Order: sequence, then C-alpha cells, then structure tokens
Amino acid sequence: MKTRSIIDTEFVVRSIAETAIENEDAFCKLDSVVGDGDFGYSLARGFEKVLDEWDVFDRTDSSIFLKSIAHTITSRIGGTSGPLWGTAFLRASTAVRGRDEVGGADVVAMLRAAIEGIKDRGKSDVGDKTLLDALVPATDALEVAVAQGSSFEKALDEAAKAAREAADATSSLQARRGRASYTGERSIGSPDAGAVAVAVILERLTIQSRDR
Amino acid sequence: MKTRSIIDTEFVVRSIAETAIENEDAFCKLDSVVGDGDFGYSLARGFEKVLDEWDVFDRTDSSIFLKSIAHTITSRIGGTSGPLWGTAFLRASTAVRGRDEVGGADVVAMLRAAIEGIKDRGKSDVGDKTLLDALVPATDALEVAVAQGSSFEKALDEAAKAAREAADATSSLQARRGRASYTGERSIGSPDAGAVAVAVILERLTIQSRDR
Amino acid sequence: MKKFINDPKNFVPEMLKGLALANPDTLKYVPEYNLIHRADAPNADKVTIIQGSGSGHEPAHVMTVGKGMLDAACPGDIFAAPPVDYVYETTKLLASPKGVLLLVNNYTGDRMAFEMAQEMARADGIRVEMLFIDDDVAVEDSLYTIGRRGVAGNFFVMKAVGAAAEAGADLDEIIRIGEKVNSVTRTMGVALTACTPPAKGSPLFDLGPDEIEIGIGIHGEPGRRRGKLVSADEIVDDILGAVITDLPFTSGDRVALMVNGLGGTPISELYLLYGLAHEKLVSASITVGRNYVGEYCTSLDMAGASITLVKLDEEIESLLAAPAEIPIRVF
Amino acid sequence: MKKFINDPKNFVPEMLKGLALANPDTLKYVPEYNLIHRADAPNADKVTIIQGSGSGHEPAHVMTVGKGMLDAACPGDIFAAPPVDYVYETTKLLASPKGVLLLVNNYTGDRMAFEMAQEMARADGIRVEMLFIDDDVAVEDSLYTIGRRGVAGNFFVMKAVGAAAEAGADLDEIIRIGEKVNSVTRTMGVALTACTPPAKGSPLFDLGPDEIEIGIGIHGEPGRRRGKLVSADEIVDDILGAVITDLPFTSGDRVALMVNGLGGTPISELYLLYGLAHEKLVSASITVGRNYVGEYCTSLDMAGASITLVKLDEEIESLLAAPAEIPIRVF
Ligand SMILES: Nc1ncnc2c1ncn2[C@@H]1O[C@H](COP(=O)(O)OP(=O)(O)O)[C@@H](O)[C@H]1O
Ligand SMILES: Nc1ncnc2c1ncn2[C@@H]1O[C@H](COP(=O)(O)OP(=O)(O)O)[C@@H](O)[C@H]1O
Ligand SMILES: [Mg+2]
Ligand SMILES: [Mg+2]
Ligand SMILES: [Mg+2]
Ligand SMILES: [Mg+2]
Repeated sequence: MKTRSIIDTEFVVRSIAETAIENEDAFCKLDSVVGDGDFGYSLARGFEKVLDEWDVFDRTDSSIFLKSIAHTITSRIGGTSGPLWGTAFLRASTAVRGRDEVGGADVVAMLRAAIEGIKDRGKSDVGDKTLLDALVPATDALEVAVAQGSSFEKALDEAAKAAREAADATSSLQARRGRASYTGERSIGSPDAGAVAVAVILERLTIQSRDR
Repeated sequence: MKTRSIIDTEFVVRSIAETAIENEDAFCKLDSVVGDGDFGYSLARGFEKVLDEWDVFDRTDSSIFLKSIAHTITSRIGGTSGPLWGTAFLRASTAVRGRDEVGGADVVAMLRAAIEGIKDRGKSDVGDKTLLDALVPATDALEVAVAQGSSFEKALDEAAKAAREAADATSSLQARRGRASYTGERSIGSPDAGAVAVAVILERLTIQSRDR
Repeated sequence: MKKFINDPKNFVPEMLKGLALANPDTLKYVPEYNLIHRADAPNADKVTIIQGSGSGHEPAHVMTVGKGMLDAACPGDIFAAPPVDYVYETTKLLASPKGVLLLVNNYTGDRMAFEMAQEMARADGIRVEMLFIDDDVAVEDSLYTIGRRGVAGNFFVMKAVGAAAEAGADLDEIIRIGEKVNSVTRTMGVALTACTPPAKGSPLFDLGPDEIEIGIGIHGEPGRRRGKLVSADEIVDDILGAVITDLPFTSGDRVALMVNGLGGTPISELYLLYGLAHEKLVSASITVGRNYVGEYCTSLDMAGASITLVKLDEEIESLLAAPAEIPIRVF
Repeated sequence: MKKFINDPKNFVPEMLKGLALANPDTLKYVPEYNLIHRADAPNADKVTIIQGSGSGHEPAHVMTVGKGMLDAACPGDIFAAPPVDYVYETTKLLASPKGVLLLVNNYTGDRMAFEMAQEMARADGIRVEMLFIDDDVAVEDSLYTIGRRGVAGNFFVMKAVGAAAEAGADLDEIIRIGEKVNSVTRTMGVALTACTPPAKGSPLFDLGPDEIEIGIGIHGEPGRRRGKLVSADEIVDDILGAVITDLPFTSGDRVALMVNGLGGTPISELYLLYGLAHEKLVSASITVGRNYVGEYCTSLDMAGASITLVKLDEEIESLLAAPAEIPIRVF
C-alpha cells in the first residue's frame, strides 16, 4: 500500500507535469521574447516522458520516487532546463532521504535544497532574472505560513501569490544568466519564462489541492 | 552630314531604347505573371548599352547603323530577348542594305524581315502568344496605311492601334513558346509581355513623331 | 527584399569576383563575359566543356568549374540566358583542338543564344557541339513547348562528361556519354515559397501561406499544379512517384538519388527528405548506389527541393565516382 | 510555417536517420541518444572527439562527423542542449583509452549538460576533458553573462583538433591546440530574417521588412543592435570591422576567412560577401591564406551570414589543410 507521503508526492509531481504539458505554447512564447522560444517545448517533452513512465517509478519512499523522476528529467529534458530541473528534483529527493512521512517543514527543506541545487548548477542567484526569482520568495512565503500553522492549502496559496508577484516583477530586471542575458538591456520589459512557470505551477497546485 | 534616313532611323531606335528603359518595371511585371519577371530588366540593360554607345555607332547608312545596333543588342541582352531582338534588328538592317534613302515601303519591308527573323530564331508564329502577335498585325496596318498614301505619322498611329488591340487580345491565348508555355492553360488570362512592349513602343513612337 | 547586395545590376559580377578571389590558383575571371574558367584551360589534350545558362542557380554552374567538371561557365544575368557574345567569346577563348562541348539547359533563350554562338564559332573553324539537358518531368514534352526543361539533373551530365573529358575521351565519345546520362536522369521539384530576384525586389510569384507549387521550374516557372502544404512524407510520395514512373525506374534498378535544395531550405530538411526518399526506393526494390544531399541547382532564395534519380550502369557509376576539384567544398 | 516536416517532434530523429541512410559505410546512428558516430570509432589509438550542442545548426555538428573531424555528435533538440544522458551515454560508448575530448559551445545549457556528463563519466573511470568554444564577438564577456557564445568559428576548432587526433596526438596536446585555435578565432553574424523552429511554427522574433539584427546569435538571440538594411558593402564593413578590432587582427597577419551562411541565404550572396571581405582585408594588409564560403553553422532557415577570421600560424594552417572525410561533400 502507498504511504500518505507517496500519494502527496505523486499528486504534486503529476500536477507539475500536467501544468508543463498544458502550458507548452504559453511557456514557449514567454521564452521567445528574449530567449529562443523552446522552454515550453523542453519542459513538455520531459514531463510527457515522466507521465509515460509513471507506473514504473520506484515508490519505496518519497525520496526514492523523486530521485527516479529526477533521473528521467535529466535524461530527457535538453537545454538549460534539463540540468536545472533535474538537479532541483535530485536535491529535493536528497533532503528527505530515508524519511517515511513528509510534512510542511520537510516541503520547505526540499524547496531550499532545490534552490541551492539550481544556484550551484546555474551559477546564479536571486536578481539574475531566472526561475529563482519566483521560487525563492514563494518558498519564503510557504515557510512563514507553515511556521504560523496554516493549512497546507493555505500555505500553498500564499506561496503561489508570492510567486506570481515576484514573477511579474522580473519584468523590470535585466537578465544576467541564461540565454536572455545576451540581450543585455533589451531583456528589461518582459518577465522571465522560468519565473512565470513557477507561478503557474504553484497556482495550479493551489487550486487542485483545494479540489482534492 | 547625316542623311535624312539616318536621322529618322536614329529617332526610331532612340525612341525604342527610351521606351524600354522607362518601362523596365512595367515590362518586368508583365513577364512575372507566367514568366520569370526579367523581360523589362533584360531590355533595359541592353538598350542602356545602346544609348551608352550611341555616339560611336557607324552611321554610313541606315543599314550599317542598324547592324551595329543589332550587334550591341545581341551581345548585351541575355534571355530570350537578346537573340530575338538582335535577329530582328539584323534582318531589318539587311532589308535596306545599300539604300541611301528609306521610305514608308522600306519600313514595311524592314518589319517583314524582322518578323521572319523572329519566326526563324524562335521557331514560332502568330498565335503562339509572343511579341509576334502584336508585331504582325501592326505591320499589316502600317502596310495598308502606307499603300493608301497616309502620312507616316498617321500610318504609325494605325500600327500602334492595331498593336495595342492585338496585344490585349493575347490574354485569351495559351502560350506555346517561351517560358510561359510551361504553364499550359494557366497562361490564359494575362497578356504577353513582349506583345504589350511592341504596343507601348509604337504608341510612344506615334506621339513623339507627332511632336517632332 | 532582404538580401546581401549592393547594386542589383552588379549582383552577378560581384558574386563572380568573390568566387575568383576565393579560388585564385584554380579559377580565372573575365568580367567582360561573366566568364569563369579553369586557370589551366584550354588544354590541347582535352575536350573543353562549357556551360552557360542564367545565374541564380549557384552552385550551378560557375561553382562547378574545375578539374573533372567544367572548363568554363559564362552565365547570363539572374534567370536570363547569357548574351550570344558571352558564349561566342568564351568558346573562342577556351577552344581546344579536340573540340568544345556546350552544355545547354533546354530553355528557349539558352537554346537560341548557344545556337547562334555555335554558328559563329563554327564559322571561325572551331569544332563545337551542343548537348541539351532536359531532365524535368514536370513539363510534358509536347508540340506546344520547346520540350522539357533542364534542372538539377544537369549536375550528373556535367559530372559524367567532365570525368570523361578529363580522362581524354574524344568529342563523339563525350557526347554519347552525355546523351546517355541525360536519357536516364529524371527530376521533379516543389516550391514552398517564391524566390526574389534582386532586380525585381519582390517575390516572383504569389504562394499562399499554406500553398506549394508542385513541379516548380528553377526560374520560378509554375509547375504541374498548386497544392496544399502537406507532410514531408506526402510530398516525397508525390514528387518521387512522378520521377519513378516517368522513366520508369523499376524494381531491381540501381540509382543515384539526389535531394537538391532550391536555396532557402536548410540542409537539415534535405536530409529528412533524403531519408524518406531512400526508404521509399528500398521498398520499391530500387537500390541507392550513390547519393547526393545538398544544394546543386538552386533558384536564388526559394524554399523548396527537388528529387533526381539517375539509372546507374557501370560506366555511369564510375564516371560519377571519378574525382573532381571544384570550388564547392568544405576544406 | 513552410517546411519539409512530418511531426515537428520527430524532426531531429528523421533528419539523423536520413543522414545515416546517406552514409551507410561511414556513420552509425543510435536513435536513443540522437547519436551519430563514426562507424570505426572508438579507436584505441586515437583520442575521441565529441561535440554536442543543439540541433538546427546543420551541417554543424552531425554532418561533420568523419575521419579527420568528429568521432561523434549527440545533438539535442532544435536549439536545445542535449540532455545530460545523451552526452554521458555517448561518452561511454565512444570512450578510448587515449581519452575523450568534449567540444562545447559556450552556452549555459550546454555547459551544464556537459559538466554533469563529464562528472558521471569520470566517476566511471573514463578520462574526459572539455573545451569551450566562444568565438562570437557580438557578446561582451562580462560578469553578467556566462561569457561569449560559440558560433561558426567552432568549425576551425573541430577541424584542428580532429586533424591532430587523427595524427595520433595525445589529449593534452589536443587541448592545447583546441584552446589555441579558439583563442585566435573571432566571428560576428548578421540576420536579415528570423528563423522558424519547427515546434514553434512561427518566426522566433520579429524583424521589420527593412530591419536587420547585427551580432545575431545562432539560436536567434538578439545581437548588438537592430539596424536598417544597408548595402552588402556597409554590412561587411560593420561586422568584419567588429571582428578585426576584437582580437585585434593587424597588418601583416595571415588569416583564414570564413563567410558562413545562416541557412536561408543562397551561396551566390555568400560569394558576393566573400569578395567584399577579401578586398577589405587586402587593403588592411591582412593576407587571406585559406578561405571558406558556404554553410558551416546555421540557424535553421534564417537569412543571414557570419564572418569568421582565424589568425594562422604554421601549425594551425597545416591542421586546417589536413584531409577529412565528412558527409558534407559534393561527390
Ligand atoms: N543560470 C541559470 N540559473 C537559473 N535559471 C536559469 C539559468 N539560465 C536560465 N535559467 C532559467 O531557464 C529558463 C530558460 O530555459 P530553457 O528555455 O530551457 O533554456 P535555453 O533554451 O536557453 O537553453 C529561463 O527563463 C530561466 O528561468
Ligand atoms: N520562341 C519565341 N518566339 C518569339 N517570341 C518569343 C519566344 N519566346 C519568348 N518570346 C517573347 O519573349 C518574351 C519574354 O522575353 P524574356 O523575358 O527575355 O525571356 P525569358 O526570360 O523567358 O528568357 C515573351 O513575352 C514573348 O513575347
Ligand atoms: Mg530557451
Ligand atoms: Mg523573362
Ligand atoms: Mg529570363
Ligand atoms: Mg534552447
């Protein structure tokens, strides 16, 4: 029988995968303003593969499950996103290694680990106009809500709102990492594709966990 | 001192050259409906050369003058038009070889010779949707007018009118020679570029000889 | 129009000048006649091979001048046969005692210019023969045209007669070979977009955003019909099918297969087409003995491609395999 | 979008399949990893040279796999670095006891994928080194980017290390050569039109009818600035000037000059550009020792071109002149 933690993790990963696939065109469009227009395509192809292999992933625990997901992402997503998202999932997996149950604080720890992984891999930080600019404030908001004892749905909602606000705010930043950085000042005026994707994913997770 | 005949021949050739140069774009457009769009370009480049070399042509008599023009056309106009127009000028020159003066009947003979040259060179005839479809009826009209003792201006006018009517009528023909013939039935519905050029040249000649 | 040009009237001379500068040891350029010729031609021990035709089809034909292929090319302006004089002067300058072969793509303008030049050169006592190339299956040979057009298949005729001439064959033998290769070569093309001649400045014809022209000529002349843009697979079925049934090529044949780009189509798409065509031939039990993927005879910047098949026998295959040294190269 | 495609998702595999079918004796195709490798690789007596990067730049890099150049290429999808696994599996499959060199164009995605794969392969005991190519002068190296991009100049690095590897050089020597060539190679490009990635279906960016993008990246990334469409002469002044002043190349230098087409520009225009660039170098007393005109590194169907200069010395020149046998050929 699946543990509660595996069921939750499955729910989150599946929601991320579905969001990526459904938003393929929208994410591509965002990436084509100052990037090369393939962000949505890369994510969608990778997460399609995740859903294809859905039934065969090892579900011993959440950590092992996330590790197999990370492997599929790393081996199937090309471009910048493959290594970044693969690293993020791998680090999140490591953060809960050997744990049977995963609570709100664990989720925060997983996100923090994922963020560190992205920073290491991407040699990037908050302010560089990347997905970090949405992921970090969202994690901060989640942490506060969890600490205040909010329900997970409520905490997610706070995180999603923070992500959206921060993603929108990336419009005013000049890209300093990734392909968009080549455009210099021309990157100012449109939001970062990866940051918007983080907001869209969190918004959908919020709605879906309410309906659950 | 130039003979009257040389002055007339110069006038006609210069008028043709100017018409070709001024109508470059229009003639190209006509050729691009079912041809390859370069008819005006080819003519214009060739007749530009004629005007460039204007002062050095041998003017011993009209025949020799036309022969030098024919040589420039043959060596400077590419595509189908170079050999056709070059042959036409050469044959016209031959038709008045050794003649000091050139009258209305001579002009008809020159045009008949030019027509035969085009037919030989192009393996074509009236009805194939080429410049012959304007040139032949125009020559017929000129011949009638000259025989009736009309002034040269009047005869030219008749020829121009016949050419225009015949050029317009080529719209309903299917091309059987030249590049347009590859389009088969699709060539029906637009006039032949070469035939229209003949009409435009004669119309301009008519106006200019009135103003002379 | 978006092109790298200065004055459209100088497009061809400026291109030829670049070509000559890029090949200082092997090519000579004579601006008066748009003439590019081998630096070591004419050669008294070798029949001279000359190709004219309009420009805009590069690498055909100026970029295939070199050891083992053409001795000279004297192109006209974009899509216009060369003036008679270019051909005549080129023939005179490159004449060899073993004779001259003029390769002519079968178009009205080219035929006339070359016929006139041949007459003039013969009057000078030069031995000069002519060979017409007409591999395009899109146009039916009929009383109402001057017959089929010469398109990308001209590469194979040039290559075979070039190899034979290099090996010292005499003019009659070279003509026999050229006619034979032409007689077993068939091509059909398809345009996805129109091309834009520099002097015109706008597309030569209108194709709707999902229209294609099947059987396109290399000067943008219309082909067999307009069609809807369909999958690469269906396009290959269509044009390869027309090529196969025309000769016809049949089960057991060994062929050379060329997928030629028309100028605006990237080589990635050409290899994709190649894979489809190759597999269709295999399933028709036709063996691909040699293959050619790239640009051989283009229509300026037209997006599109043509497929050529040549029925191979031992003689043709060995002539096609012979070495040649021409400007189109990677090193 | 008008392209020869079936399903956009299968564009790259179908192209690779065609490439393999066209080169049955020399190339092998492993569909799982978009891998094209020399049929005779790995070779225990030779360092293995591998190049990854995104697709859409053909002939780079899958069509330069062959004797004297690459042992393998494992491209990602259009304009996307290959997934880590492709690089890792390719490295494992092609590993030689003399070592493996991974050639990487300097982009975030490529760097990350190759670094991860290198780590994984090293953990397996494979000797594997990496060399970054960054010849594009359009992007300034600064704290705020990951530095200059690798563009068409990668050809020269591939050619030189390929020749050295073929001659039996060891890994350290090959890295020395690759770094040296990269350090004297400079490129700048210009786009006349945007390219259309198959999966996107529409142009990647908007360029007005008389706008050009100066300093364009090979994935359609913006360059130094938008400009008005000007004459070929002015464009060459602009981009060649940027290239010359960057190294800088100076009077007395001997260089290789490449005019590279970006996919939609016909070779006629490239030779025209070549002529202009050659003459400008001559008047700056820079000698063109070798020249390259054609498509080497494209951006799908983008109309445009880039100019590359490589400062030659005896060693580099002889490596560039060494023979190689790759799919891009005429015969
Ligand atoms: N160095 C980096 N660190 C963190 N995130 C990055 C970095 N570079 C790019 N990104 C993120 O990746 C997104 C682009 O992903 P993708 O389209 O797959 O990359 P590319 O096509 O440039 O290889 C950007 O919108 C940004 O959010
Ligand atoms: N065989 C022929 N006989 C007579 N006139 C011809 C023949 N072929 C073409 N023409 C004329 O030439 C015109 C086209 O000339 P041009 O554009 O120079 O030819 P192309 O570009 O096809 O070589 C046609 O409009 C037609 O009037
Ligand atoms: Mg991208
Ligand atoms: Mg024409
Ligand atoms: Mg023409
Ligand atoms: Mg990308």
